[in-house]
Amino acid sequence: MPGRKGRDLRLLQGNECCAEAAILAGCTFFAGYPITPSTEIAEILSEKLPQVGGHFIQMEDEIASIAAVIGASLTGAKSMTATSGPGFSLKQENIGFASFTEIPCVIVNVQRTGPSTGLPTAPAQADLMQARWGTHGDHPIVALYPSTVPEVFDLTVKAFNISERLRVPVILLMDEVVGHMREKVEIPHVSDIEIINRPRPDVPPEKYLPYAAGPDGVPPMAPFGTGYRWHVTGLYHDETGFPTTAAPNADRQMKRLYAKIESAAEEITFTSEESLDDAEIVVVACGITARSARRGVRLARERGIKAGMLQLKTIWPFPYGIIGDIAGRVEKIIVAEMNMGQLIGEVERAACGKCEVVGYSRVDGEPIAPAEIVAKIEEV
Amino acid sequence: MPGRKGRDLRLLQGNECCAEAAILAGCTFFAGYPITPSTEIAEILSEKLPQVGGHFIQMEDEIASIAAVIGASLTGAKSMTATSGPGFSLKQENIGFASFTEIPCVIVNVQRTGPSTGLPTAPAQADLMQARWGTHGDHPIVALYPSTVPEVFDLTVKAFNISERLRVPVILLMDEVVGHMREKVEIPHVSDIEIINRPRPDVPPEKYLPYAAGPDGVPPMAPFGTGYRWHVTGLYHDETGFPTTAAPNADRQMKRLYAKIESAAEEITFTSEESLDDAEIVVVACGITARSARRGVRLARERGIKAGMLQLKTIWPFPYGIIGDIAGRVEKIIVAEMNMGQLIGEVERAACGKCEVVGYSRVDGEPIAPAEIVAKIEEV
Amino acid sequence: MTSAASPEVPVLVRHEWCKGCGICIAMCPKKVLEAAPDGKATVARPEDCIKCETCEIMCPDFAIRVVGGRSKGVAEGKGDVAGARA
Amino acid sequence: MTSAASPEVPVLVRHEWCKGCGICIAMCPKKVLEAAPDGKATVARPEDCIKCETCEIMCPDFAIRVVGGRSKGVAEGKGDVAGARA
Amino acid sequence: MAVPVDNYLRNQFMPHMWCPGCGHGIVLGAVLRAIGRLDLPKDEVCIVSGIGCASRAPGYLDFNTVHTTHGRALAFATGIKLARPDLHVIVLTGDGDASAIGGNHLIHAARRNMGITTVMFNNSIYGMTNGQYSPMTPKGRYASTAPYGNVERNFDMCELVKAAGGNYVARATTAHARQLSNYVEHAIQTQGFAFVEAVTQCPTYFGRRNKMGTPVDMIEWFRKNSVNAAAAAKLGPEELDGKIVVGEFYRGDAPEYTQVYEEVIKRAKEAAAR
Amino acid sequence: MAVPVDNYLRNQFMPHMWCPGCGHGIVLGAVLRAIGRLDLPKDEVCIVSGIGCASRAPGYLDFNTVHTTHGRALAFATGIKLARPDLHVIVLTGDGDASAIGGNHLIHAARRNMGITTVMFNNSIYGMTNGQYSPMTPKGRYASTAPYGNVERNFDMCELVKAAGGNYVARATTAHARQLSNYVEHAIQTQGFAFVEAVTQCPTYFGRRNKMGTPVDMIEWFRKNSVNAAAAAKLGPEELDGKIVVGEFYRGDAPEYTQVYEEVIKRAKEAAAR
Amino acid sequence: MRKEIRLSGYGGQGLILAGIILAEAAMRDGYEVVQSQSYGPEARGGASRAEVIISDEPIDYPKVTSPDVLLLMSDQACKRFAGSACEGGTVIVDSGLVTSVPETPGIVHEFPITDMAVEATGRSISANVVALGVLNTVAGLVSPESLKKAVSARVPRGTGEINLAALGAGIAASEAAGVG
Amino acid sequence: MRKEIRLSGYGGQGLILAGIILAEAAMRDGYEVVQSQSYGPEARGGASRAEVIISDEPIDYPKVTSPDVLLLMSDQACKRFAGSACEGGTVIVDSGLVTSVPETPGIVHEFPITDMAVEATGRSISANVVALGVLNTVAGLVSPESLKKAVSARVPRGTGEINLAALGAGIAASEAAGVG
Ligand SMILES: Cc1ncc(C[n+]2csc(CCOP(=O)(O)OP(=O)(O)O)c2C)c(N)n1
Ligand SMILES: Cc1ncc(C[n+]2csc(CCOP(=O)(O)OP(=O)(O)O)c2C)c(N)n1
Ligand code: SF4
Ligand code: SF4
Ligand code: SF4
Ligand code: SF4
Ligand code: SF4
Ligand code: SF4
Ligand SMILES: [Mg+2]
Ligand SMILES: [Mg+2]
Repeated sequence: MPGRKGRDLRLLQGNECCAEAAILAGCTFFAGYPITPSTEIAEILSEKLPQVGGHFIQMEDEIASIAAVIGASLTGAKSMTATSGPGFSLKQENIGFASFTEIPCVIVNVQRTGPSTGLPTAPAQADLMQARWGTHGDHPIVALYPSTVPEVFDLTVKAFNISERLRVPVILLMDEVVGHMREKVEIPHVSDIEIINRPRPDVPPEKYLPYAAGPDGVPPMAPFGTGYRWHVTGLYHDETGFPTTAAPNADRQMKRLYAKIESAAEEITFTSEESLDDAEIVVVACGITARSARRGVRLARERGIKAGMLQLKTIWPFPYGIIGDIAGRVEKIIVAEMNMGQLIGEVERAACGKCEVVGYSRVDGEPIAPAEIVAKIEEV
Repeated sequence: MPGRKGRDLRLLQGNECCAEAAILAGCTFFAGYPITPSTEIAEILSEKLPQVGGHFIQMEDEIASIAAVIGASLTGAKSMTATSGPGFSLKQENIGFASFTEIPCVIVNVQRTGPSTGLPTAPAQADLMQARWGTHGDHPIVALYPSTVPEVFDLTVKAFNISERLRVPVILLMDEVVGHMREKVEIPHVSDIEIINRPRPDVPPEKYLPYAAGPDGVPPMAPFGTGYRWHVTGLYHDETGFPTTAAPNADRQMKRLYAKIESAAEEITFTSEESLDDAEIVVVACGITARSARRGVRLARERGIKAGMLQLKTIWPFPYGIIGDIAGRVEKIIVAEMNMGQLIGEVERAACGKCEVVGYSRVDGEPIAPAEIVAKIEEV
Repeated sequence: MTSAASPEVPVLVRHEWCKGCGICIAMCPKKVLEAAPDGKATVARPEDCIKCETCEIMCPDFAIRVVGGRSKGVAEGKGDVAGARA
Repeated sequence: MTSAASPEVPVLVRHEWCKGCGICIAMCPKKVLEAAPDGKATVARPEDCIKCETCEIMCPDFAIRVVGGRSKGVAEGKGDVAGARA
Repeated sequence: MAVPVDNYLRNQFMPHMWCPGCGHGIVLGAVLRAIGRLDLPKDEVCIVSGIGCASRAPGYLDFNTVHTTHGRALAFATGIKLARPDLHVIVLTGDGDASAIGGNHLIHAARRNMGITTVMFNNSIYGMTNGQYSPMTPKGRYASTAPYGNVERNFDMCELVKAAGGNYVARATTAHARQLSNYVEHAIQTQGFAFVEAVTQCPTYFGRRNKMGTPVDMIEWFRKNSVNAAAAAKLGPEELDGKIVVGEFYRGDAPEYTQVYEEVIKRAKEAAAR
Repeated sequence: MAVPVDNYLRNQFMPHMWCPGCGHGIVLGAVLRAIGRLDLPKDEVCIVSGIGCASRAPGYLDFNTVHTTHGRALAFATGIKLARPDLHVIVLTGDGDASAIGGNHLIHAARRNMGITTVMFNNSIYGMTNGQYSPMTPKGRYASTAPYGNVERNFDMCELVKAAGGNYVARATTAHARQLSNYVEHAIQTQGFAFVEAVTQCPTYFGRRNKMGTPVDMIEWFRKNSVNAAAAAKLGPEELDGKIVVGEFYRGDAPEYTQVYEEVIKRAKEAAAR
Repeated sequence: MRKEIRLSGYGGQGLILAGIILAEAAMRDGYEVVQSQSYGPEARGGASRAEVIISDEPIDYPKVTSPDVLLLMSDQACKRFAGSACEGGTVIVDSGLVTSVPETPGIVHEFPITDMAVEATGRSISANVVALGVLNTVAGLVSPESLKKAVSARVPRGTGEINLAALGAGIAASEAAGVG
Repeated sequence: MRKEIRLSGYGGQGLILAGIILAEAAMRDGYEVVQSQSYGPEARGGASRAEVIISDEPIDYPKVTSPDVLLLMSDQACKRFAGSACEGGTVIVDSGLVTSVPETPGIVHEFPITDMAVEATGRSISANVVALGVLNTVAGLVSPESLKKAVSARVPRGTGEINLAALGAGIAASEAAGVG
């Protein structure tokens, strides 16, 4: 259904857009377990994936879903699952496995108000820290966070690309509001979408060291069943992929995992800003809150306040540097978020006392409105 | 086996001591699933609990274990489970349930080197952040962290007391080294152990509002089967315990949950220090690392360096205030930990730029030795 | 609070609880019940009621009570719905 | 690498893999095998071997290979261990 | 003395949240009538559920009630029962809750023979999340995640629970509300693990997707497509295809878990005394 | 052409980590001989395991191998099989891995009839964690968490998998290593879900705790206490008490999941083309 | 320009689809648009609602707070939302379903929408599209052509004719009432 | 004073129990003490090890780095740990089990410990306690009385006699060898 000027303009729900983007990004496998407010992603992919020869399966729970996703990814399939808070908690053990064994996959968490069952259809932004720290042990992770349906498209594609490029699980955090609302999206032609595939070995099987990384820290990955017989384990392992308990190896392995993300940090950090240049008060926000922050900042400017805003589209790795820079040149940072204060901890850390950091939280299942932002800007 | 001077001196393994302390603290119910390096706790309790008329059950997995523990706690039994990283990840969803429904319980996590299966018998301190953020949604939690077997005794008892007093799940983080080593412990006489029991209603059943809290934010709890028929749900609920989606209630409920911990923060924050008074360089550490830090600081003092150390026995709520104070009067803080840098984030946040904060990490499955601490002190 | 005010009515319908699903109406072996304009159940032919309690047992909304039913709201017995209708 | 150097020995024991569990020794129907002083298996009576492959199939450590066994290391057939011993 | 059903409802929350014609209310009524006939004291009854439409039941019931996490009701119930063996612990659960995410807890509770009565409200669909297929959705049926028809077979949950070790196993539909209630009564009377599958209608999702008509039509469909166990025994697999077999399938007499555990306590105390 | 077992080992990691006399090696040998007889190309075999002593097997095998998380092997395997239906996916798992934490994935893989061969190394104990009881530990046996004797009954896993929908179900012990290998061969040949329970000895924990003597004694014990399925059919429950029934119990012909899913793809493509 | 539209009634009336159609029409007209809807318990049994925001600049805050246009298709919807209309806003009421209209800051227009649907198409289910016709004619939100295209694109296969008839009926009635 | 003791051999020799007994004896003597042991794969098959630290002040760092006293009861243990002894430390070797002692900074004392156990008690399993007798006599760590009490308190029920005999044999042999 092309819109005017021949562009493919569509009115899509956030969840629907995520499903469409996944397919365009090359996703051919989805395993999931229904949960509000993410279910539409599964529903749409149950219809669309087999249309492109891909596979959809509804597993017995979320643990099995992420496991099946990792399994499928081992065969070379770009794989995804989608869930919400309770399911995200259940997936944590295997997210750690994927992170540690460096199996690409995308995990969508359309957040709802927690904890526990909480308010299943109300929005919250309270899984931010869990996205980083939900599984046991040190582990690298990447998390992206759209605020509009077009951003859902963009960041879903990027999630797959980053996951493949760095062999790391990428978490797409979404707000219930974004997942469930419909907006205008321009779907690019498939040939205009940049697609990155996981690095493949360029050596014959006998020479293949599945965990020997190049300078970017990312080892090439051979799909199962293509002649490269390798071993995958959640135990500490060396370049061969086989387990070892040697202390120096453990140190090397863990540090490489962190370094591969660190060295790519710049290329995977996405932000968007509004009137930052001369701002004295800066609002930092993500997701749906960033929209209100943007409007709030404009309204504040109208009232003569030098306000600005920074939207974080990449939450992990956290852009400490960018925020540290801003902290060095503004008077105040307001962190607006729909939780009891999660982002603010990271912002405070980044600001390192260089400016005042104040929080504005809302935890009643309602999004923060622009007027609240304005009021907060005026108050501080 | 009384030691000299009639004291009950025992040589106990950390895990053994935890089990003994649990029984003395009044624990009558344990449900668990074996996992190295925590299993001895279950093994010992499988023997000892029925001896005191309590109940031990080995469940089919960790999810079921924490569920059974919460169920038992509903009947009034002081209940506990013990696990390690992978199991801790699996328990997260139900820890959130316990936190949100305010059901007392103690969860021991004897940490091993993660992520995933990692190095199952090697120590690490890399579940610190997970203990705070492992489940979805905002939620209150308390986490204690012993560094010696006598501290295991002390903090296990405190874990039960805090859990009962505040109706909050308390996590006891242990290091593999502490769980598995034997030390001398003086077991107090049972009558010398302070025991706190959950608040019980002082109104008749018809007047009972299960989630109406007094000024300390903690609502009284009636055991199931004692004439008070109430409803427990992981949905947002009001004072009656029944679900409601009303936004003002959600706000009130969540803020009370945080406030009840906050208002008790002082009484549940335990630290131990060494030569802090005139220190210019302070090492912050917990668990097994705190022992080396203590020795390292003494050695540094011998070399004329004004070093000091702060051991955190309470990790969550994090003692931002205490560390902020220290940061204000020292030159440098060294955060020593067996992970890629977790505590340091909180310390940096607390220090807020008032002093330099540097990290010393070890991630190879070996504990940090005193000499390393000295070297780091000398280096910075 | 019920659609039947007079004491001789054998079946009480709690109007605020009834969702108008029509199950009782269809299952009553004696066609005692009918749908009101709002779709909810009303007792149209009280005189035909045999107090079989089928309506009470089959109402998903606890909206029907057979007055002086044999089993005082804890109906037991053999035979499925088909039996009761037969 | 094997305890049997001479070609006529019917059974090879991989000494470095053998853990001396004694299963092969006990299960051999012809008592061909014996424990060496270190507990590991050795071929004591090669001439008695009937190449039934029981030792190979029963070794938990893949430490035994019957030279020219019927089934080339993929033994199949009916009968349990008892059968082989009978 | 039998206690009427109304006495067990938290009337202030009625009408309940279930859709018009949803069979869950019929099943719940059957459960309450069984409790009423057995005249269980309210304080000694504990109702545990997971998450789903069915699992919302406890909120409406005037007992000790817990609405836990999805699939985990039986694990919570196990803790409750073991810590308080004198309570009547009844788990009300949906087919997704019990057979999908909660399948493991179900077979283990059965294996342990925990003294818990489980009533599975089987509407062959995830109702609460708007109609995805469940492990109880028959092959070929449509659901929001089975737009081309479900490719998976459903469990025969009664067989499974029996194989796992349960002491009582029965199935009825909302078209058999009286039997259903009797089965629940027998289940509660069972020493050990008891399981009743209640086949029920979700007109909103399962019914609508599969063009099954009104709630009344669905009940009629159950009635017409049910075969009782005795009759079923004489039929071949083809004849049984698509049929719902109803009846009491198994009664065992293995000892109940908490009673066996009392033995452990006795032995342990003796050992400690030595 | 049959391929000898050695060819499938990653010899550089031998000797393996299993204790002297541990039956896991015998079971693994039986599996490898079956693969060898079927002459499956190494690149087309994928071995998946969970966590435990048994689950360390894949590390020693020269196939596509994955050592996943505890209990989840079948869920990972499901993803592999569905994404690459042409691979021979074989799950090697322990009794704890498969029947405790992994019980749900097992029954669901069976219900879906995923084309996966599962070999459960049943040593009636959690070996890797030093000897706690498992859902397969017989009642009355001792374990580190059952100091007064185990109060729980064990699953009859073959019954359970059959009830859940598996297409092939068999059991043998290390005393029946040849049959065992044949059963695994039949399992691999099965279209759909196939399950082989391999009863095996853990001399280190189960044997020692229960005073069962040497590994040889344990194998002898298996032999003496086994009854084949045909003979068992003629015995009553008392006579069978404490016995191990060995044999092939079930062969079904329900269609395999990934083949059915191919149909979905066909239908979906048609629908999309419309 | 930012217009907030709220469509409310009970589940099963198809108001969410109506919201989508309206949003899509606005998109076809080149506007920025956000459509959202109620989930949660209210979607089952209680008042259901769909919301559309139409604007000529990017829409930051995607929630409707005081709708310029309000459709009320049940008593419950009236009770809950009548007061939410903005001062002088357009309030369309299905007079066949609503027994009494509570106070509202908006200007009320009553149409027997469901009855009109039955009359025009023989099926009450097309009341949602009738309502769209009425509402758009009264409030002048999008071009009639785009609305027609959006109806055709979004209604279930095979119901295009019927729904276009419904739309026409709604437009005609409101034009006839002189409020268009 | 801080003494580090490492006992090493193979699984099944009871060296962990020996470590516990030694630690408990030290505790009875009023010392601070930490006992730990190897877990992990090495505990199964490979070299097993138990460690004790005895000190008269609180023990901060609980790991043994260069043991003052080292017991070696297998070739594998020798290979892995012989080099770890501290300069001039006491190294006790079971000469019946160890075929060759690698280089070590410590001073080696050879005793046929397991053979002595068989001789004294008829059971090789009591070699661990024989070793304790030898080691304590040679290195003078704890009082013999405390050691005896600790043996009685910790060995399995019904094996007290045998184990005290084993302890006595170890003490006697090392005294006889003049290294006590
Ligand atoms: C861990 C987790 N996963 C998923 C969900 C979402 N969810 C809620 S209810 C439900 C299914 C309910 O189906 P069923 O148990 O059959 O009950 P019904 O609604 O049909 O009565 C699901 C998947 C959840 N709440 N928690
Ligand atoms: C989530 C999780 N829980 C617990 C463990 C600890 N664990 C490792 S193996 C194992 C049991 C293994 O038993 P089984 O599967 O029977 O294998 P065996 O060792 O007996 O061969 C357990 C409980 C773990 N690794 N992960
Ligand atoms: S009791 Fe029986 S006859 Fe009377 S109204 Fe109810 S169903 Fe009809
Ligand atoms: S069955 Fe109940 S809810 Fe349905 S119409 Fe009758 S009284 Fe009303
Ligand atoms: S092949 Fe048979 S006879 Fe020969 S050594 Fe092996 S078991 Fe004995
Ligand atoms: S069976 Fe194997 S490991 Fe055991 S003794 Fe024989 S060769 Fe050695
Ligand atoms: S969605 Fe289905 S199961 Fe849920 S209440 Fe409605 S009819 Fe019942
Ligand atoms: S512990 Fe048991 S199962 Fe594990 S390797 Fe040793 S004998 Fe085998
Ligand atoms: Mg259901
Ligand atoms: Mg096992």
